[in-house]
Amino acid sequence: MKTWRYLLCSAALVLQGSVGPVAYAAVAPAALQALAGDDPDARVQAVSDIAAQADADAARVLQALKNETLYATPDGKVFVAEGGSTLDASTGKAVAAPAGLDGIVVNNRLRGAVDAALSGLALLSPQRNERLAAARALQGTEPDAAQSTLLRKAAKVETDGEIAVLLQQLLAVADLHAPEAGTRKQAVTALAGSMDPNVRRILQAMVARGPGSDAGSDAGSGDPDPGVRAAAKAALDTIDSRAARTEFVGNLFYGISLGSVLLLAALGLAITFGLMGIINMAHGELLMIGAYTTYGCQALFRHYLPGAVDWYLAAALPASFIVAALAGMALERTVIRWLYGRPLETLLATWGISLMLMQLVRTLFGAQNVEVANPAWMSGGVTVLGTLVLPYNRIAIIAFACIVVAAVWLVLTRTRLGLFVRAVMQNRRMADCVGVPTGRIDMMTFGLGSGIAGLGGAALSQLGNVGPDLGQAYIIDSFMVVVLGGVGQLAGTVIAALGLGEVNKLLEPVAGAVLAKIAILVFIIVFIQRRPQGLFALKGRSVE
Amino acid sequence: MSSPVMFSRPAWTVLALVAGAAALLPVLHLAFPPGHALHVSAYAMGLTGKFMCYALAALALDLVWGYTGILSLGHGLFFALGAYAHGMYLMRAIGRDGVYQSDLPDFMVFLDWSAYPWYWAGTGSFWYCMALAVLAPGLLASVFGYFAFRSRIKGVYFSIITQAMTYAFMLLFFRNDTGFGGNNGFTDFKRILGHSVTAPETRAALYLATLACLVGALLLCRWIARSKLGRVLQAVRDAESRLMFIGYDPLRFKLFVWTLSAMLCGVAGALYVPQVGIVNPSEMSPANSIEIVIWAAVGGRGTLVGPILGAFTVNGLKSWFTAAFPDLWLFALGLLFILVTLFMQKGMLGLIKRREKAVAEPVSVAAVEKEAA
Amino acid sequence: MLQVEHLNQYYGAAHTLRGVSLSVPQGQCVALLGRNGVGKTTLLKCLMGVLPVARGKVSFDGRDITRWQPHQRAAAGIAYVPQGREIFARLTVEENLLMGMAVLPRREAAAIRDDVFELFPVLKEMLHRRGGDLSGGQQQQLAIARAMLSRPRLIIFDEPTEGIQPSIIKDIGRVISLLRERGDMGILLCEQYFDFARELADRFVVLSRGEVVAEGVQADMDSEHVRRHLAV
Amino acid sequence: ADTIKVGILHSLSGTMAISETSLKDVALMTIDEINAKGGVLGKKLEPVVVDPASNWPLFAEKARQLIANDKVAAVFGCWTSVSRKSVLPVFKELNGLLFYPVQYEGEELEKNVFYTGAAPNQQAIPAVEYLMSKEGGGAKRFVLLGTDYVYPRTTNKILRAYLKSKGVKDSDIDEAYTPFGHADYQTIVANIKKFSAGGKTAVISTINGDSNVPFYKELGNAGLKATDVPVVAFSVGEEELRGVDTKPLVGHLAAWNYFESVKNPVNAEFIKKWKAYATAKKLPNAATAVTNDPMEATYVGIHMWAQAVEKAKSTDTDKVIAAMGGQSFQSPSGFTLTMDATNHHLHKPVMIGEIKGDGQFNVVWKTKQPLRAQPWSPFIKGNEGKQSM
Amino acid sequence: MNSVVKRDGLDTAHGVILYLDDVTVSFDGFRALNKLNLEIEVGELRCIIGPNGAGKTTMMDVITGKTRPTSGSAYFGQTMDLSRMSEPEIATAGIGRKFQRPTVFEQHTVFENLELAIRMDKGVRRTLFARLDTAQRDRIAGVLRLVRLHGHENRLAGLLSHGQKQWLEIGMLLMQEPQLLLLDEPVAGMSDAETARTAELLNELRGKHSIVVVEHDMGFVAEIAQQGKVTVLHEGSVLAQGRMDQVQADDKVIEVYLGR
Ligand SMILES: Nc1ncnc2c1ncn2[C@@H]1O[C@H](COP(=O)(O)OP(=O)(O)OP(=O)(O)O)[C@@H](O)[C@H]1O
Ligand SMILES: Nc1ncnc2c1ncn2[C@@H]1O[C@H](COP(=O)(O)OP(=O)(O)OP(=O)(O)O)[C@@H](O)[C@H]1O
Ligand SMILES: NC(N)=O
Ligand SMILES: [Mg+2]
Ligand SMILES: [Mg+2]
Repeated sequence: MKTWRYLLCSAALVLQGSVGPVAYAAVAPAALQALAGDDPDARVQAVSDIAAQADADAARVLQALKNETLYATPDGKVFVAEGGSTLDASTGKAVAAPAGLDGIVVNNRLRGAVDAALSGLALLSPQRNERLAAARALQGTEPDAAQSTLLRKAAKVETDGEIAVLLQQLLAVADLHAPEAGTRKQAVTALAGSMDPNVRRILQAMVARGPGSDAGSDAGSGDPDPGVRAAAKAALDTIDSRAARTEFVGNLFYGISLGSVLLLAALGLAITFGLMGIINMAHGELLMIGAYTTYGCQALFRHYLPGAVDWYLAAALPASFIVAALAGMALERTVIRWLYGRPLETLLATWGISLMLMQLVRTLFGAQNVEVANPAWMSGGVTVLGTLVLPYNRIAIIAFACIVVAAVWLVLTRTRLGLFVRAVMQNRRMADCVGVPTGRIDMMTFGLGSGIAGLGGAALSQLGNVGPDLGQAYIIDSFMVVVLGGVGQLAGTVIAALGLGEVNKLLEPVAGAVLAKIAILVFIIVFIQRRPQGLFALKGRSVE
Repeated sequence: MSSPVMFSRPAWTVLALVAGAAALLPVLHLAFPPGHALHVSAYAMGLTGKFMCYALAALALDLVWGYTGILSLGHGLFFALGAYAHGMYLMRAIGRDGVYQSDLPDFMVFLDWSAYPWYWAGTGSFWYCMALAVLAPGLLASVFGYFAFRSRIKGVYFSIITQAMTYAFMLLFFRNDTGFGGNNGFTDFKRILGHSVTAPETRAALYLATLACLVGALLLCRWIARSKLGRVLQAVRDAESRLMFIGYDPLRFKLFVWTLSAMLCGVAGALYVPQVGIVNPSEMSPANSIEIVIWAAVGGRGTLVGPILGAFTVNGLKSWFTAAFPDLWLFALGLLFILVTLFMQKGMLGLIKRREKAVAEPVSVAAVEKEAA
Repeated sequence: MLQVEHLNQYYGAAHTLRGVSLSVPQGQCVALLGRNGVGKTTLLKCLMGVLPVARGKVSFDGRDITRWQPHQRAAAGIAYVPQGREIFARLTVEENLLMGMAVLPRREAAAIRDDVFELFPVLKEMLHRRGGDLSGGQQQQLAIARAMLSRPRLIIFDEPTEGIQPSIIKDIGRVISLLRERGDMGILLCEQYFDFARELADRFVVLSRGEVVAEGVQADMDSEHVRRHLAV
Repeated sequence: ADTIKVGILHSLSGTMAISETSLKDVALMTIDEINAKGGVLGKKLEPVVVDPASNWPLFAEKARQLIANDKVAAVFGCWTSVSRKSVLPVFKELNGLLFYPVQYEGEELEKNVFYTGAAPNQQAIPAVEYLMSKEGGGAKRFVLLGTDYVYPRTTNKILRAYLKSKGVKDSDIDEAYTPFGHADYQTIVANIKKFSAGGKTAVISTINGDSNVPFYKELGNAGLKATDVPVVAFSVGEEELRGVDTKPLVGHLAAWNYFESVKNPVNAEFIKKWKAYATAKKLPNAATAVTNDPMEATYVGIHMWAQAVEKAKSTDTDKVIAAMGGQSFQSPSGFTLTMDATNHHLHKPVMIGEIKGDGQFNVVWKTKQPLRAQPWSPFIKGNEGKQSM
Repeated sequence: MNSVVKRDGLDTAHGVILYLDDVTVSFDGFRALNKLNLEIEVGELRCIIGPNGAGKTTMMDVITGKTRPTSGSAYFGQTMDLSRMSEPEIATAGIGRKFQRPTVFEQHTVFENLELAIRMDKGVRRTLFARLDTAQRDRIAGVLRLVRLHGHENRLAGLLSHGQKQWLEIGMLLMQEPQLLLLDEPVAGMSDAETARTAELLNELRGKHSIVVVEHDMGFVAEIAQQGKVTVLHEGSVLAQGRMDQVQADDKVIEVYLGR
C-alpha cells in the first residue's frame, strides 16, 4: 500500500495545480528496470514507484503497461509503443525501436496494482468522467489509512455530487475500522444502503460471534462495542433483504431475456411450420445463415469502414433478413413446393437440406466458430438495484424481439397478404379458385419465415456461438416453443417462449441447470396432456 | 397406400433368398480363414449385424408411423433402453476384469459406490436383462402412450412430446449419479454367457440371433398389417374420429401398436450393444430418433420392407461415404434425401413395387376428415 | 362466352370425360344434369382448372384458357361454387367473404357489399364466427356468397342447393334468375334438384358415363329421352 | 506395400468437428513433413482419413475398418473420452496402436494406447496451485464449473479432494454443471458473482468446447473482471478463442502444456509450417490459423511414433510399443518430452496463460521441467496401489 | 373403460329408445341447442326438419357423444346416459350415424369400408384374429348390391363421387345393424331417382330399426314420413311437431323454413 502514500504527496502537488503535460520528467529507470524484470514483488513495487510520480508521464507508462504496449529489451530498457512510433519510457523521446524488444508480461496481480494506481491518479483528474470512472473502479476495495487520507482530500475538492457520494461510501468503508466506536457506528449506518460485497463481508465480521461463524474470509471476533454490533446487524439485514429482492428481479429479467432468445429462434419456424405446416428441419440452418451473414457484414466493416465498425449491425440486420429470405425462397421453389399436401415428406427433404447447408458452411468458413463481437455500445451493461447488471446486449435483444414480433403480427393480421397466406394454408385449392396466386404466396410466406429466422440468427450471434452447429443448438427448442404455443398461433408462440424462459430461469437457481432443463421437458409433456392442441387451441368444428 | 397386399409368391421367394444369403455370412466367416477369397471379415459381418438392428428399429417405427400415422420422434429412447438393459448384464459379466478389479463396474467404484443401486438388482442374470430389454421400453411406452392417447394428443403434438421424452432421458443418463456410467455409458464388455464377446463364434451367434429377430419381426408386422387390425390401424391414421362412430376405440389400438413397436425397438437395442460394443446416452439424442424416421421414409413408409431397405441403404452409404470422401459425404447424403422425397413418392420401395394410386385430391380428403371428426 | 370442345379427362386409367362439348352463352343459364358419378363435378373442375384435361379445348371470351391456372381463370372472371363447400374453415365468415374479392383491386375489396347480406342474412349475424363452425347449410350459403362477391362474368355452381333449407333455395333461385336477366353473365348450373334446374335453365346438357347424351332448350327438358338418362 | 498406412480418426462433422478438424489437418501436415524427410523405414507414410461424425458407435466401426481392412500401422485420433472408450476394445482385440492427443480425466491405462495429452496432475492441479498462490491472486473460494459429463466430473472430484487437502472448507467450494450445448449462462454467472462476495474467488471451468463462447460473453458483459474473479479453463485454447471477442476477457486464464505464444525456435518453426500448410491447402480462414495444445500433442505423437518405428525397424505393434518407451522429442512447448515406458503418458510441462486482447495467451507461470503423468490420481481412493504407474 | 357394452344392456321397457331432456348446447354464449326435448319410440321413423343452423346436426352430435351437452341429459333406452359414454361405447351400444357430409375411409377400398363397419366385438384381440366367414361375406355382397356399388368394391372410397360416398356411408350404417340410425341429410347431392331409391330403402328398414332422418328435401320427407311424426327444429328447440301435412301447413314453419 505504499503506492498510496506516494499518491498522497503527489496529490498535494497536483492540487497546487501543476497537473498537465509537463515536459517529460524521466520515469525512474530503476523502476522501469524492475518492471521489466521477473521478480513479481519488485514489479508491483515498481508500479507504486512510478505511480508516485503522479504525472501524465507516469500515467502514460502505466497505461501502456495495462494495454500491453510496453516493451523491454533483454537488458531492461523500457519502451512505449504509441501509434507507429516507439518512445523511450525513461525519456519520453521518440526513438528507433531497438532490436530484441519483447512485450512486458502483465498478470492479474500486476494489473490489479496498475488499475488501483491509475484510478488513484484519476481521482484528481480535471475530467469529471475520469474521476467518476476512478471512483467507481475503487468501489469494492477496502481503503486503508493512507488511502482514506487521499480520499478525504479528493472528497473535499470534489464538486460533482455523484462522485462525492461514491467517495463518501469509500470513506465510510474505511471508517468501519476506525478506532472510536462512534465513527464506526456512523459508518455502519451510512453503509446500510450499500450493495458493495465488501461492506457485507466486513459487517458480517463485525456482528460475527467469534470465529466459528461463516463470515467469509476475514471472520473474526465481532466488534467489541455492542451498540455498533447491533447497528451492524440492522445494516446487514437491510442489505440482505435488498439483495434478496435484487436476486428475484434478476431471475425475472434472465427469464424474459432467455424467453426473447427462444422467441427469436422460434418465430421464423412459427411461420414456416406453424402456418405452412412444413416440418422445417432446416430452420436451424436458416438461423445459421443469418448469423454468418452478420459475421460477413462485420468482416466487411472491419475491412472497409473500420471507423463505423460499431454500426455493422445496422447493415447486418437487413442483410441477414434478405440473405436468409432469398435462401428460403430458393428452397421453396426448388424443393418444398413439390411437397405441399405431403407434410411428413418435408421432414425428410428439409433434413437433407440442413445436412448440406451445415457442411457447406464447414467447407466455406471452417468447422470452427467464427468471432462475432458485440459492438462497443452493446458490451457491458447497466447496474441497477446496486449489484444487478443488465447486459446491454440482452436488453437490446429483448427490444429487438418485441419489434420483430410486432412487425410479423402486423403483416399477418393487418395486410391482405396475411389473409391470403392463412387462406392458402387452409385450403390451397380453393384459394387458387378464388384467384389467389398460391405459388407466389407460398414463396413469399416461406421467404418471410426464413427471413425472420435470419434476423433471429443475427440476434443469436450477439450472445453465443456462430458456427456450423448453431442451428442444431436451437432447432429442438424452436419446435418445442411453436408446438407448445399451438401450431399456427403467433400469440401462442410468444407466450410459450416467454413462459419457458421464465420457468427455466426460476427453476435453475434451485434445481441447477441440468435438472431444470429436464424439469422443463417434463413440464412440456404434462402441459400438452392438459392442452393437446397447445396453449392457444382453437375449439369447435373448424379445427377438426 | 391402402391395405398392404399379402406377400405374393415371388415376394416370399425373394425374402427367403435374401434371408438365406444373409444367414450365409457367418458361415463363411467361420469356415474360411482370413485372406481366403470366400472369407467374410468380422468387419463386414459386424456391419451387417449393426444394420440389421437399425432395420429392426426402422421396421418397428414404420408400424406406428407408416400404418397408424403416429410419428414418433422418440423411438431412439426405446432402442437405447433395450441397449442399456442388455448393457447392464454385459457390465456385470465383466466381473473383476475392470481397471479397479472390483465386483462393481468401474464407474461405480469411481463414484465410491459400495453396492449396486436397487434398479440394478437381478441384472446379473442374462435372461432377466433380456426380459428387461423388452419390458422396460414396453412399460414406459404403455404408460406414456396411455396418457397421451387418452388426452387425444395427435400429430405434431405427439411427435414433440416423444422428442421431449427422449431428450429428457438423455440428459438424465448423462448424469453420473443416475447410475448408468454417465456420458461414457457402458463399454469394454468382456463376455456374454461365458463366451468372449470378441470370439468369432459369439459374433456369428449374435449375428444369427439378430437376423432371426429381424425376419421374425417382419413376418409378425406383416401378419398384423394384413389382418383386420391392420386395416383398423390405417383407419386410425386416415380418419381416427370416424372410426369411433362405428364402435372402435382408437386408444386401445394405438396403445397396442405403440407398445409393441417400443418392445421391438428394445429388442433391436439389446442386440445392438454387444455388436457395437458401446451404449451411451447419445443414443437417446433427438437426432438419433429422427434418423430412424429418415430410414423409414427413405425406404418407403407404410411398406414394412421399405424401412429395412432404407436402414441398410442410408447406413451403408454413410459407412462407405465417411471413409471414401470424409469431407463431402454430407452433401451426398443430404442430396439423396432430397431426391428420394422429390422423385420417389413412396420411398425407394415405391420404385420397385407398384401400389394403388393415392387420392388425387388430398384437400377434399382433409375436408372430409374435418366433418367426420 | 364459355366454349368447351371435345374435352377428355382420365383418372389414371379410368376415362372419366369422353369428348364433352358445350357452350355457355352470355346472359344465359345452362343446366348440367346427370346421375351420380357420371362426371359432372369432374367436368366443372376441369373448367375451373383444378383438374388437368387430357385432350380438348376450353376457351373463355375467345381466349384459350385450357392450360390456365385456376387463379388466372378467376382473375379472368370465372367464379366457382364447389361441391362440398370448401370454405376456409378457420377464417371468420367475414374473412371468407373478403377472400371472395381476392381478384378485385384492394380498394374495391375493402368492404363487403350489402346485397349478399340481403340474400343471406344469417351470414351477417355470424360475421365473426369461424367458417368451419357454421352449419352445413350456412356454409353452403357462405360459399355462394363468396362466389358472387368477385363480380364474375361466368359463375359455375356445383349443386348449390345441397343441404339448404327450402325457403333459401327459393331465394337462391330468384337471385340466379336475376343475374341471368341482367344479361351480363353466364351461368353453368350443375344440379340434381330437377325442378329447380328446369325453372332457371335456358338450355341443358345431360351427362352419362362422361359423355353428353342429350342437350337442348328448356322446353325439351321434360322429354322422355332426358328422363331416361336421369333414371337409375 | 511400399507405403506405410496410418489412420486418422477425428470427427469432421457433427458436434465435435469444431475441435477435431484442425487435429486432422495438423496430422496430415506432420505426415507431409515426415515424408518430405524421406518417410519412415524408407517408406512414405500414407494417411487414411475417415470421419466418425461425432458418433461413438461409428468411432468403433471406423477403428475396426482402419485396423482390419486398411491395415494401418497406427491410428491418431479421438477427442472426447467417450470416443476413446468406444474404440478401446477394438484396439485391444486387434492389437492396434492409438495415439490420443487430448487432456483427459485419467483413470485409464491401456497397452495399446499412448496418451500425448495431459493427465489431471499435468493440468488441473498446477492450475489450482497457481490460483492459490500470491501471484495467482491467493484465491480462497472456488467455483468448479463444468459440462455435465465424465471428464469435468472426474477432474472436479480430484480437485475437490486436492482443495480439501489444502484446507479449503466445503462451504468455500461450489460445484455446478450445465447440460451439453448449454447456451444461457445468466444464472450461473449471477451465482458466481454472489459466491464471490464471500471472499477472493476463482472459477475453474471444465466447460466443454461449444458452451464456452456464451459463457465468456456473459461473463464479459456482466462485468466480472479477471482481477476480481479469475476463470481458469482446461478446454479453452487458441482455437476456441477464435470464436470470441477476447477484449472483455483479458486476464482470464487457461492451463495447458503448450501455448502458441511460447517463444522458442521449435515453436516458431511449428507455427510457420502450420500457417504455410493452412495457406497451401487453402484451409478455411487460413489467414487466422492458430496452433493449440492438442495440435501440438498430435504433432509430437506422430513424430514419436515415427522415431519408435525407426528404432524398432518395424511397424509391428508390439515392437513399436516396446520402442516407444523412453522416446523423447524436442517439442514446440520448448521442452524435450519423453514417453513414459510404464504409463504410456508423456512427461509434460505445465503452463498457465492469461488471455490477451488478441486471442493469444501470456504465459504467466510454467513448471521448470516436465512432470510425470499420474493417470491414477492419488486423490481418488482405490488408486493408492497404482502410484508406481 | 370398456368398448363392449352388451347389446342387451339396452332397456326399452317403456317403448322409448331415445330421450333428449332439456338438452342445451352453447358455444361460447351461442345456444345451438336450447332446452331441446325429444323422444324417439322403438321402431319409429322420425323426420326432423328445420332451418339451417336450427341445431339438427348438433343434436346428432350430442346423441353420438361427439358434443357434450352444456346442460340437460340424453338417454339411450331407460338406462344408458349418453352424456357419460364415449363415442365408441355409444356406437357399440347400438347407435349408428351417417354424417351430413359423406365421410368414409378414403384410403380403404369400398369393400374394406363395409368390412370395418360390420357388427362384431371391436376389441383389439378379436380384431387381430378376425376372419370373414361366408355369412359375413354374403352380407357385404348384399349391401354392396343394395347401395349399388357392386363392381366398385375394390376401388378406393376416396375416389368415389359425392353421391357414391353417400351411398357407401349408408351401406356402412347397415353393416353395423344399429338399433338407432341417425341419418343427416342422406339424399343431399343425390339425383331425384337416387332419392326415390333411398326412400324405398328407408321404408324397408322401417320397424326393423328406429330411425331419425334429417332432410331438407320435402318431397323425400313426405315419402318416408308417411303418417309418422315430423319434428321441426328452430333455434335449438322444437318449433312444431306433427304429421307432415300439419307441419307443412303451419305458418311458423312456413315463415322460418319453407318460405312462400
Ligand atoms: N380423384 C378421383 N380419382 C379417380 N376416380 C375418381 C376421382 N374422383 C371421382 N372419380 C370417379 O369419376 C367419376 C365421376 O366423378 P364425379 O365426382 O365427377 O361424378 P358426379 O357426376 O359429380 O357425381 P355426383 O352427382 O355424385 O357428384 C365417378 O365414377 C368417380 O368414382
Ligand atoms: N363449434 C361451434 N362454434 C360456434 N357455433 C357453432 C359451432 N357448431 C355449431 N355452431 C352453430 O350452431 C348452430 C347449429 O348448427 P347445426 O349444424 O346443428 O345446424 P343444422 O341444423 O345442422 O343446420 P343445417 O341444416 O344447415 O345442417 C349453427 O348456427 C352453427 O353456426
Ligand atoms: N477428454 C475430454 N476432454 O473429454
Ligand atoms: Mg358431383
Ligand atoms: Mg346439419
